[in-house]
Amino acid sequence: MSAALDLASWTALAAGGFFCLVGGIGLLRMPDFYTRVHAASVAETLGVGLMLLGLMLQSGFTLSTVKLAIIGLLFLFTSPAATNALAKAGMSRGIQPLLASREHESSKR
Amino acid sequence: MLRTVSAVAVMFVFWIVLSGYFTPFLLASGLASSVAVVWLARRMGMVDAEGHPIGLVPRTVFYWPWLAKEIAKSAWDVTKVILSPRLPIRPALVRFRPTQRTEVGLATHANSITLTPGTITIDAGHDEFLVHALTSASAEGVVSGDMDARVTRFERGA
Amino acid sequence: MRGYLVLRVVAKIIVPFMLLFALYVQFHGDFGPGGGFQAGVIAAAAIIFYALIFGLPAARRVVPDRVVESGIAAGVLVYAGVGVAGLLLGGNYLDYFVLDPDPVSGQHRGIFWVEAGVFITVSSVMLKIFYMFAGRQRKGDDG
Amino acid sequence: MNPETAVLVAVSLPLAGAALIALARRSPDAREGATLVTGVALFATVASLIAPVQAGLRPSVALVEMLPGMPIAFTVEPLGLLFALVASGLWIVNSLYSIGYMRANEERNQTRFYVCFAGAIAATMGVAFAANGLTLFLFYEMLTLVTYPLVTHHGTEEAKRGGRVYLGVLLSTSIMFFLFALVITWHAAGTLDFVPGGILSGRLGNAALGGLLALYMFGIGKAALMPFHRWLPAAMVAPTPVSALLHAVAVVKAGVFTVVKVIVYVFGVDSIRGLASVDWLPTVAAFTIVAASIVALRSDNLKRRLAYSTVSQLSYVILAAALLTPLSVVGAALHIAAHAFGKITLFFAAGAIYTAAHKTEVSQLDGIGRRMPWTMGAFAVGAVSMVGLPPTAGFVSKWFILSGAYDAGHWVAVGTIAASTLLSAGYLLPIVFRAFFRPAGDDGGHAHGEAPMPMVVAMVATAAATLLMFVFADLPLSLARQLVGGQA
Amino acid sequence: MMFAAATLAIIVTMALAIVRAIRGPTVFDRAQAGNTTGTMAVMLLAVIGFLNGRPEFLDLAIVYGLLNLVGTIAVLKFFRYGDLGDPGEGEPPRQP
Amino acid sequence: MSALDHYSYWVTIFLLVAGLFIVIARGNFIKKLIGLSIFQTSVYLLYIAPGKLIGGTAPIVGAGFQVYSNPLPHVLILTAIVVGIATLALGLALVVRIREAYGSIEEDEILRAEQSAARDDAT
Amino acid sequence: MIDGTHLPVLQVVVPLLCAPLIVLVRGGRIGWAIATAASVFFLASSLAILLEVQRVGVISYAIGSWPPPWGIEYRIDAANAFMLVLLGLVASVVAPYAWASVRAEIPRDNHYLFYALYCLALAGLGGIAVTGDAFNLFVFLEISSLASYVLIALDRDRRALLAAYQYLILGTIGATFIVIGVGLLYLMTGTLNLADIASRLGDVRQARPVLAALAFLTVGISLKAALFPLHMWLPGAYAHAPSAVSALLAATATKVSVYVLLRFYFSVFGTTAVFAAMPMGDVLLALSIAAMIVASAAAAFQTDLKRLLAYSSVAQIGYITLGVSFATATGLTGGIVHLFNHGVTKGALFMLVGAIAFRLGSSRIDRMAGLARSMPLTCAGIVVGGLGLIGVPGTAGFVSKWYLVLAAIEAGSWVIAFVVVASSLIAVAYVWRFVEVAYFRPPSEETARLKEPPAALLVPAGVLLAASVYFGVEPSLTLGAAYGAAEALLAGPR
Ligand code: NA
Ligand code: NA
Repeated sequence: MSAALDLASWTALAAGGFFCLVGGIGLLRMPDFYTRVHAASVAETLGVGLMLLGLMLQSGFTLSTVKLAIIGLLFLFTSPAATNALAKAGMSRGIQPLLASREHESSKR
Repeated sequence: MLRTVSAVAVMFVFWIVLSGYFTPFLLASGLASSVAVVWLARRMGMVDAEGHPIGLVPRTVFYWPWLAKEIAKSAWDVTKVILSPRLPIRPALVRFRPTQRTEVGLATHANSITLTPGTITIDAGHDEFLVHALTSASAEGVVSGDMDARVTRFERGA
Repeated sequence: MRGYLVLRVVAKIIVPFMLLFALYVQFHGDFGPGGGFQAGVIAAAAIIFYALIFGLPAARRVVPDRVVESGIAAGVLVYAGVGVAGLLLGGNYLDYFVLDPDPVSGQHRGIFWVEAGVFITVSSVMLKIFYMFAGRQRKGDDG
Repeated sequence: MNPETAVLVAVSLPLAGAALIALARRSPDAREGATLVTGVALFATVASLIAPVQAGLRPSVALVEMLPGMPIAFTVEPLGLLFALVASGLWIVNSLYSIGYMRANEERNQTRFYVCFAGAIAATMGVAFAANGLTLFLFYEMLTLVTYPLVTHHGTEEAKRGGRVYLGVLLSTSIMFFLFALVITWHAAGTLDFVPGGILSGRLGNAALGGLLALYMFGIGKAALMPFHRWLPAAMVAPTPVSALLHAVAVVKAGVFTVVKVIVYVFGVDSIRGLASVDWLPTVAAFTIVAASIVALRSDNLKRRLAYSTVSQLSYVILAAALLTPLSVVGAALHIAAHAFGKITLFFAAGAIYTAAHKTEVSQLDGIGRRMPWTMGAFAVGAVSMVGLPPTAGFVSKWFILSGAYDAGHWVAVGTIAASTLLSAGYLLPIVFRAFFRPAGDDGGHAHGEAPMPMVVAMVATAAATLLMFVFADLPLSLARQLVGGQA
Repeated sequence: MMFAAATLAIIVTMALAIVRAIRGPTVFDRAQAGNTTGTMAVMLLAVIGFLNGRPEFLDLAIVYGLLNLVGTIAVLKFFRYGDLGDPGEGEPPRQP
Repeated sequence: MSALDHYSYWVTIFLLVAGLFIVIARGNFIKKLIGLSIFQTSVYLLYIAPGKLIGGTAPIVGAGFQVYSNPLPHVLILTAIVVGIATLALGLALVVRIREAYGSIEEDEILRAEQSAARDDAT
Repeated sequence: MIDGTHLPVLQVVVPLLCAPLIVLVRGGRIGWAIATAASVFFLASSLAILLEVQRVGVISYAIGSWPPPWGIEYRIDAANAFMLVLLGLVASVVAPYAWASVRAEIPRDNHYLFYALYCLALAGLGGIAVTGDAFNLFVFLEISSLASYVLIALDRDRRALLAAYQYLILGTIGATFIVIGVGLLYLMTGTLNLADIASRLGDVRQARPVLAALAFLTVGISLKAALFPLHMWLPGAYAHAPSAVSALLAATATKVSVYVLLRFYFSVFGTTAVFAAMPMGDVLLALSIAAMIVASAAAAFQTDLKRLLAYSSVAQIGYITLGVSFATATGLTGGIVHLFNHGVTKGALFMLVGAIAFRLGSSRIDRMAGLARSMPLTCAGIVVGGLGLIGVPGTAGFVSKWYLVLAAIEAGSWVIAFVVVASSLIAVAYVWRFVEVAYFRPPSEETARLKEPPAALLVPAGVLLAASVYFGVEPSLTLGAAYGAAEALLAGPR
């Protein structure tokens, strides 16, 4: 039973690591501020989430797992809030995003 | 008043989850701390529907898994974009009108958009959201209003 | 930054948890990395976070200047008071053994109150520094 | 009053007097009265010590310990008593003279003058009766500081410049050399007490002794050994009574007194006699005598001439002491008294001439003898004493010094004394001749008579003292002889 | 072994973020890079805590996470508004 | 133990020299304070690095651990950090007051203001 | 409980507790009362400790009852007992002086801050003097320094801010050097208790880290003690600080730092390591002579009386370290007694200049023309103080100079003995500057209408001035204590 768990946690950790790297690479490759934020969000969501999952699987039902969950919850709330604040501040400071075409008008009401 | 009691309860649970040591002294101090924190939160005007949306907690059980799936899917898409040599991005700004009424609902919606890679909420208001999309696909995703409906259901429990 | 709806909502949710976490750190000084200094800083950070988002005047209404300044002084008095208590109970200054018939719980009691004093002082000092520097711009504009 | 309390009274009385004078500043008469009364009382106190000292007693009293093993202590020994007698006696006369001079010339802040004067006398008593080097140094420095306001009495720019040289030379020599010598002596001998026969015998090598002697001689700036004599002529900016104090009553006297005291009680006459490393002193003293006399000869200003005359006469005492023979040491002690009486008379005369005739240059003194017979008469007596001719005190002391030099076979000294006698005659006697035997030059029709009465009385008294000391030489002689243990 | 891989990934990501922080033209790029670095630091603490078998490190991770958020918002506010105390528009919080 | 093993000392030296250099070379008062803080942090590593026992875990009692690093340097440096903050806070407060009084926080400008003020006094 | 055993810690705790108390109370008048009471207690307790030390030799007090070398030990021997008395005497005189001086020089709503920081500075300085733990020493050093920086900056004059800033930078560099030195010592010996370090140094005394520690400590402490050429912060700090602060700091802060140098040199490293193996003796000697000559000369050219006294302080610190550099009983006694004598004399002088500034509104010398007419008492006081700096017999300065010259002669260096006496002449020059202006210039219309400063300022200054004369005429108390301190230090590490 524990072997399966270990395997699962290894894969989660590895995947998490991979997505973190992807995010990092994205940070450098993306042309402007807003696109870079997207890259970072990959790392901060999947990268972090999977790694936390991997660690939680490792520690089983103990105090550490709970704390890891708390870290997860923390990121769940704060990471998007920070990203939003960053983007909003950037926009209000006048940083223009690179746009491919006209804005999509919302077709709905 | 009920909200205050529930707030204290949540705080105390958080304390216990953190603590790991259940000596009488620590439990007592945990309770005392919870009461103190709630008292201070009340002074800050935080113990209200927005600050302590206890009602929404049960429905998170349904909403969060869906959100996780969405995040995984869009994260994979963005990963493909980042890793492809051509960097096929078509950034676009999308404005649309959200259907949520409460601020917590709006905030959840905004965060959900930001959390799903490919889209970030730049400005969130009662009558309009401004979203920056990385690709045209993610732009359509937003416009489709699929997430908007789910969040509203999460918000009102209809 | 009250206009930032997302920040406002998230802040209203996590600030209480930050404060509770600070008190958790305060009380678990014996069992892990914790104690007065760190707890004081986290608590102050929570209030500062609140001030950043809801504005300094709002924060000043929650924790007025006078409370902060007396906190600085009170904390030191508590810390030094523990020492004097040890003195009055027949030990040397800052002697925790005499604070309780059982020396070990005497140690606990002593370090607890010392850390409490440190918590009050450190959080008050951090807040006072923030109030002064953040408030300065405001005074600068009006002055 | 037993001798011990007499010593304490001698030192503290002038201070009490100074306080009294300060209190009585409202009415000049009460103030002057206080000065005179204090002066007389002081002289009586000091005189009361003559009998015990002549009987061989050495009354001494110790106060607080300034440094471990070195209390502020007083011991009355013959040399000290002689100096104290001269100083306290002349204070009375000088006060009398000052009253006349200060009022005649309407001098400002006279209260400060009398207070500082009394302070200076207190310091002089302290120096005279000091039992150890430290107490002596304490009062020696006090004397410098308390006389400073007197020297700069007029407060003019010129007075300030004179004061700066006065303080500069005296303080730097005392701090740099005198204090340094005292510390070395304390290090070598372990004590600074004045012990007949000296405390350094066998404690230092010859060369070190020579060097230490140099530190002392040049350190005691008040003895005006060249090249540290510049302060004396610079102090001429002071009013005449102060010059009298400086030259005759206290300051220079303290200088040469300390020189003799150091040679007798620190080095010990017998222990350094014949040492090659100390024989430089007589030569320097001799040089000072001659050089100062030449400068005096060429200065037309009367007070400047008298100042350089003092510089040369002081070196007489140093030369005498440096000869290290019993006779010359006695001569040195006597010359302290003799010079005091003679020089104070000359200064009183100069002051009187200035007050009455507003003349300061020697060339202006033609025929003044007829207008101011008493003044010039006293001047003549003083002059004769300076030259060292009978029947004045100067002759007595010079006789002992000359015979001492003869005993020591120190021909350079003998020659110097002879030459200086001629030189002093050269710069003093022509003044007397010019005053009486030259027709009065045109005084610009400014008729003037004698100087005010108190000044004349003072001058006559000191002139008389100069003559009396020749006649009744046995009192000073008895004290001086005790100094060398009756060997002379 | 896998822990080491994860740690390496975190460190490399952090390095990439720091490069962005240095190169990032605007201040907001730097703030964003700072936020990502902070997040990676939290993960680093969590993983190393596990590597050495010390769960207490997780408390540090939580603290670091909190302070990172406060720090980022403070930097944002300073460079956007120049004054940390300014309440900005919108009605004040209802305080009883 | 080659030179490389003492990397913590090299870091200490670098921070110390860098800090002092900034304090001396920079005229801006804020930069001087930053230099001063860097200089103060050089001490932290000097104390804590030698305190680390190879194989010793963090100096907090934990189940199953016998070998701990030395806790004393940590306690000392916590105090040194607090002293550092206090100095920095006070320094910044002074700089704010200096800027109000002189209108500048550049050393040469302030010295110029002082010299001209001194000249006015003299005339 | 209230028998003498707890006095060593109460020396520090009482003023330490008063500081937050005053902040809580926020009252200028009450603050003054508390500060004065704390200072008087400090003096009384220090005298009791001095007597106890003279009876017992060494007092050891374990904080928190943790026995040394584990716990922090307050260890008082003749040396630091004497320092405590100096601190107590100066503090309990400057506190009453501050009443009127602070009201004139510091804005009203900062008065309570002044008194709180006054207590903090006193607690810090007391802590330095009392503690036997190296790191605890650093903490108290910083407490007193931080309090001093703020005290200096409280003055209305904007230049006080610059002076405080410069002092902060240099003071912190000094403190950090000290903590590096202590760190190296801790590395080599594994303990922070000074006595324990000394005993454990044993054969590593010549090891390179220990010598490095000696170097760091020397530079750091010299910066704090403003030993020439590391004195640049002092003139500005003392000239622009409020008068009460200048008086307190001039008489205590640098003196306590010199004590710290003595403690490390003699009780920790030991005379052989410091003076035989390393050339510290010659280094100190050279710096002291430079200080005596250059700083005195600089003082003579100052146009502001406070700045003149500040440069004089730098020179007088040179005299103290000169005595130390001989590392002999006489030299140390001379140095330590001058530490006390100069502290008392310079404290009085700064208070008197503060009194003049109280009436005149400035301490510039050329605005004091003919001041002696309108302020005879104050000017006389300054002259007496000046004579004390020169070292004229009858003042405490003479006693110190006597021992320093004697020490030089005993050490066989006649030239240095001569330099000591000669350099005290330069003191005549800078004292003369005041005398000439105050006594010889006709009073300007500004000085003519002034009257004597209030008794509240003159009486405290008078007390210290009387002390500087009394200990010049009857120095058995100070010399006894100084000799005891010298012996305790020369006993070296056990
Ligand atoms: Na997103
Ligand atoms: Na702690």
